[in-house]
Amino acid sequence: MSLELVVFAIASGLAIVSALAMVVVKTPVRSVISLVVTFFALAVLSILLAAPFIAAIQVIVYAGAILVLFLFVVMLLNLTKEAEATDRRPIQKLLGLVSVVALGGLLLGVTLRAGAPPVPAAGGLIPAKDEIPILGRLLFSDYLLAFEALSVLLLLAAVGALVLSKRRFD
Amino acid sequence: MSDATFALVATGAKILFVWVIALATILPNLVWAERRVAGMIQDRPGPNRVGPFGFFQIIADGTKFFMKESVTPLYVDKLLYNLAPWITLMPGLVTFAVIPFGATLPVTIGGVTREVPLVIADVNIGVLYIFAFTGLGIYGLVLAGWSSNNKYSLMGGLRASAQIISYELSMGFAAAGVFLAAGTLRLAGVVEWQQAHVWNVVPQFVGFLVFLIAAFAETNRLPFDLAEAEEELAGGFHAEYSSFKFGMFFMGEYANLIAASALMATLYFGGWSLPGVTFTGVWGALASVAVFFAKTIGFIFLFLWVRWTFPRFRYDQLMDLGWKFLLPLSFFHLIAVAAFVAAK
Amino acid sequence: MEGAAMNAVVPMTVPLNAFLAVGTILFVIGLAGVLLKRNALSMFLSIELMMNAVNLLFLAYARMRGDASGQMVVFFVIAVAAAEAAVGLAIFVALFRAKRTIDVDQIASLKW
Amino acid sequence: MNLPLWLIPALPLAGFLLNGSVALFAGWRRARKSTAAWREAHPEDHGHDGDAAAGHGHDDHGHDAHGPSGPFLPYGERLFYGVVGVLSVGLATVVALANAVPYALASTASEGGIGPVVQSVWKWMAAGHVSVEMAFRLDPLSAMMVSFVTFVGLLIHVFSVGYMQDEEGYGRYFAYLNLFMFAMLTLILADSLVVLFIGWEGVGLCSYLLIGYYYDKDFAHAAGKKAFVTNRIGDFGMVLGIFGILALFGTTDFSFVDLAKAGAMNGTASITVYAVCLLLFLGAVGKSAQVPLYVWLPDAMAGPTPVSALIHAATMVTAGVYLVARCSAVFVLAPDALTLVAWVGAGTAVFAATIGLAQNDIKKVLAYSTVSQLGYMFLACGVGAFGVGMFHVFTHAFFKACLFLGSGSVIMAMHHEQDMRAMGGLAPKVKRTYLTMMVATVAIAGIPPLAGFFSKDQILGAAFAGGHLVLFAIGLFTAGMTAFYMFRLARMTFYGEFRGTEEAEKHVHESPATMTVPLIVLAAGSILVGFLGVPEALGGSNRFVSFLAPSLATAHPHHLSHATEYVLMALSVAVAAAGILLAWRWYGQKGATPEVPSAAAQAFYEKSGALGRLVANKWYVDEGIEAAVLSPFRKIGTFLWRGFDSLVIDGIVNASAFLVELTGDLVRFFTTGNVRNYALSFSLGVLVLALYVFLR
Repeated sequence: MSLELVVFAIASGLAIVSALAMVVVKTPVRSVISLVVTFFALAVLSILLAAPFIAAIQVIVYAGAILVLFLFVVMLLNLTKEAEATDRRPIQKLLGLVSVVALGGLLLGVTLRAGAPPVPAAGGLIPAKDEIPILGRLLFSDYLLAFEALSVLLLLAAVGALVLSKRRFD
Repeated sequence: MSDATFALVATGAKILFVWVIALATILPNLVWAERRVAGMIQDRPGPNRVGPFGFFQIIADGTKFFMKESVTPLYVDKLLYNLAPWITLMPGLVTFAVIPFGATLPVTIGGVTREVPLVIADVNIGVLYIFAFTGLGIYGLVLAGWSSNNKYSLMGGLRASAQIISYELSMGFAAAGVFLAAGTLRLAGVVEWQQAHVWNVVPQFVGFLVFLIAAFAETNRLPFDLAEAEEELAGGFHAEYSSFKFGMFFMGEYANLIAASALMATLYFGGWSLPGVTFTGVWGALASVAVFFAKTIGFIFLFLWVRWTFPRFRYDQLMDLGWKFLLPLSFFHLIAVAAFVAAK
Repeated sequence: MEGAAMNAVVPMTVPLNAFLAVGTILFVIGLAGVLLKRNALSMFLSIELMMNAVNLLFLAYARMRGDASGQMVVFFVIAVAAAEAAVGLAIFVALFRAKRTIDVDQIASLKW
Repeated sequence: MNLPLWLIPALPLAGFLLNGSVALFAGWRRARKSTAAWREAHPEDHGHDGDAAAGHGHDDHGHDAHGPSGPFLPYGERLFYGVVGVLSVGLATVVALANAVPYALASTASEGGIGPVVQSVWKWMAAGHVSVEMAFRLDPLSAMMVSFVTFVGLLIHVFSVGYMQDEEGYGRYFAYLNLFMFAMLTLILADSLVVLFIGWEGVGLCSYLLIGYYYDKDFAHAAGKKAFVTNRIGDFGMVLGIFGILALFGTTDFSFVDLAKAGAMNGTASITVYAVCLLLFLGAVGKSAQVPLYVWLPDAMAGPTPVSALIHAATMVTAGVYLVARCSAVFVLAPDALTLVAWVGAGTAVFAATIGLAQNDIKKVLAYSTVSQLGYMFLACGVGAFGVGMFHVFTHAFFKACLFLGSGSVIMAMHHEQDMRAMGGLAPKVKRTYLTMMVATVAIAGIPPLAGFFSKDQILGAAFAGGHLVLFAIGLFTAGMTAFYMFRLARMTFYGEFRGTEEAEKHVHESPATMTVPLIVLAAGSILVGFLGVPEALGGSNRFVSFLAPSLATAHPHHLSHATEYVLMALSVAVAAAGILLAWRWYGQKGATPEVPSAAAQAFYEKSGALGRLVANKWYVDEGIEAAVLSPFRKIGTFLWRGFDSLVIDGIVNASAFLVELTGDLVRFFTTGNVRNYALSFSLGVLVLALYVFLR
């Protein structure tokens, strides 16, 4: 049993357990923290998949920024616990569970039956010793247009968030 | 001894050295040093009763942290309340994994000589790794503030995290200049580049200033310690902590301080290198380690010095400084560096 | 950390299908969260989880094909998620101001 | 010296930015100051009633200082704009010549020329398999274009320093002119159609801005808009043509020329080649003012005269010819499209020449002459003699720029009088202008050995040799008309008696040296540049055309025996001489009045009947467009609004709204307003789709 397998087992177990916790717990803050743990475990999995850069970005952006934002909002809105009132929509719950189980089973079956993975293409780009230059070149050549579009999107999101959170509209 | 076994042993030895020996030596001594420096600056003796130069004050303080009653308030969120100090401690500690603390050390075992780079993990995402963990460190403060179920604590936690998020941007942009110049995200690569060319502080002095100021804010040190401003917040995010858990916040702060100092020494002052000196052989490697720690301790002293000389900022001033001055400044600095690199 | 980074260039000992399975499971958990939680914020968190599950699949497929484009897509997903989170949370804050709740069962004005 | 090509367009761009920002800032300060002065002069507006008289005195004083009589701007500011404008273009000229001259020498020295120099500055964009480099290209064609564009452009900048000195928008003018140079040089030096299109649109924009330079005058901005809109029609074709090239060859950089020569196209649908050629030609027609899109060019004379010389005679309007020559390898794949080019060119040549016969505005004559000469160039391209067409572009730039600048000098001498009927007998008063303009007039008329003779004669020769006898006849006829209207212009302006008011006669004056020196240089050019392309029949080797040959598809399509060529030359000179003689006899005689400048012409006009009236009224083209295009469109628009839109469209809309309402009533039971329900249906839908996909 290789070290890699051990790391994989621990990280994926942690990811699944904390993801479940995220759904199950009733306190929003704990939900957020569980998700942070999930993301951290996912970052470890990403490193196993030869994507340390993506792993770092994922932790910085998701765990370090987005989820902190969530936490802020939770605190700002003072959401302590979900209302304990009984769920008045049992059918919704039932159908939802059915849908989850069916879709989950289907997807799982499909991915697991995908067969042996194809051998990585000879001279393929990754895995590489240092993949950051490769990603950089891709970003500014093949994905340049997407990159520009993305920058506009981020600007719009910033403006949108500002406008939405304004108290009064003059 | 096979290569794999050797690598494992070497890594273990490096981990042992960095975390157990180096940190365990510096960290408690800092407590003492801070008091002594404070006394020096304010023209008073500082601790001088317990042992020579009050040196055993460390033991007295440590004992106090452990022996006091650990009070857990009634309405706190117990899980998160207990988790928060650990999270705070983490980023300061893990940062050292990627900081190179010396030149390569030749080790001869059984007639085979192997070069051991004196860095625990020479990863290609070095700086991103550090920023990732710094980002995670925010959770400690926010959670401590929130789980304490106390409005002052919450305010302190929010202040701390907002402050860290704000200054992380400037810090990142300033650091990006360094990596742009070196052409790699590996910290060891940055040190090698500085050894081959020039210390980054010379061409990127503006970047260094931004980084320095941001480092003060990131470590929640005066003049930016708004999160624990006693006069306003009755202690800030750790108001409800006592005894050992409070001690962990304390240690976390010091660990962060040491990490920031080491990082600045590495990014801007050539790390373990000295201009015009090549460190070879076992003694060379040890000398380079000494150089690195000397630089780090120099920065630590700067932190202490500033703490006892500057008054605290107001919160709006802090935010203005971060967003309206440092961030644009770091932008322009980065653009200038990029233009320079592109022109070369 | 070092072991993992070095492993990047050596062949995998973990079957890639295992990564696909983990990704799919996380996706399904996220889906369950969206369908079953009543707190809008929690639903949003679940959506983030779903996205990250898909990211994992992308990375796994990128590894299989030896093509860095998969990582590039993840990069874009992360950036778009940042934009989406900012706007989404702003919407929740605005919603909360108006309705004093973000329980989606009580916010149902989009009906006849 | 090794100067990069990108400097050539970059220098004028820098000049534009500098001049533009300084002019903006200075204008803003002036406006603020005058507002402050006005406030001070009108204290009553602030509620003070007392000091009104003193205030008005102050105001009047201000008027005297900035009266329309003297230069509007302080000397220092004008000097700055002028120096920046001229210097940036001057440096660009130096760089251009430093690149083009060694290249031309090396190319002519080696057998078959040397390959193009392509310098990529940066990768502009990449989307899928299409990538566009910001690259510049130096090959015979662009070397030729860049050298005369920068040179003539420089002269016109110098000329403008004097001509525009009384204008308020001096800085704006030079900024626009520099921007134009930037765009034009980008157009010429571009290595791909997409980069060329930057320049293409850029020159269009500058043309619009400069035509509308006197933006407070209605006719000026109307003319600008007309030019812009007309050009858009052409540009529409141009864009589609670029896409077509992309579809045909998979690339937009000019390597497609070699692909076309090798016949390497994606697929072999010849109909696509035709479509691409016609679309590109549509772009060329718009930019180069050919029938039917020529209407904007005469109106473009609303701009300052140096602008007319630079943009609407020497450089921009030849961009269409340049485009056709550039894509010549594609055009020869579609012979019928090429024939269309020839016919459009010939038609434009004769059509515009006839209109030019009857114009009285000195600039309008030159404008129609330009349209007509552009027609010649397209005629040359259309019969396959691309090199000859470009040769005419080259020579035309010199003598037409000289003519326009000369007319500018005359207009300035006449204090902004442009009607030739009010001129006459100016020769002794504006001697240098007169002499230089006469040189250019003789050159355009096609009298040997001046420049116009060589190029025009080779066009006619190419048409004849290609077996296009009708086209040849049209060209010959047009040559006669050209000689006639140009000498009509010269006679009406410089000979005979002065027909304006006595007051005006007293003020006629020669222009300053900044204006006459460019004129002299251009006149010298009109004499000399023709010798670059002396045909073989006259003992030359036609170096010009053989230099261009590597860039073009077929430079020497046909060969004539020397005897035939001599006959053709004699014929064209004779026709031109006849035109000159007629003009000499009819115009500039004693007894001419402003109403009837020539009794003989008047008599001829009265005899000619309907045809004469048509010509005199520019064939009623503008009115025709109004009646045939605009008015029907307005009627159709009204009908669509009243009849179609309110009844049919609104009916459909109302009906669909009703339908939606009905459906809504039915399905609103599913619309619970609960987000979770929506999410559920969404996921159930995904489930069904997934089942369909995977279990199919």
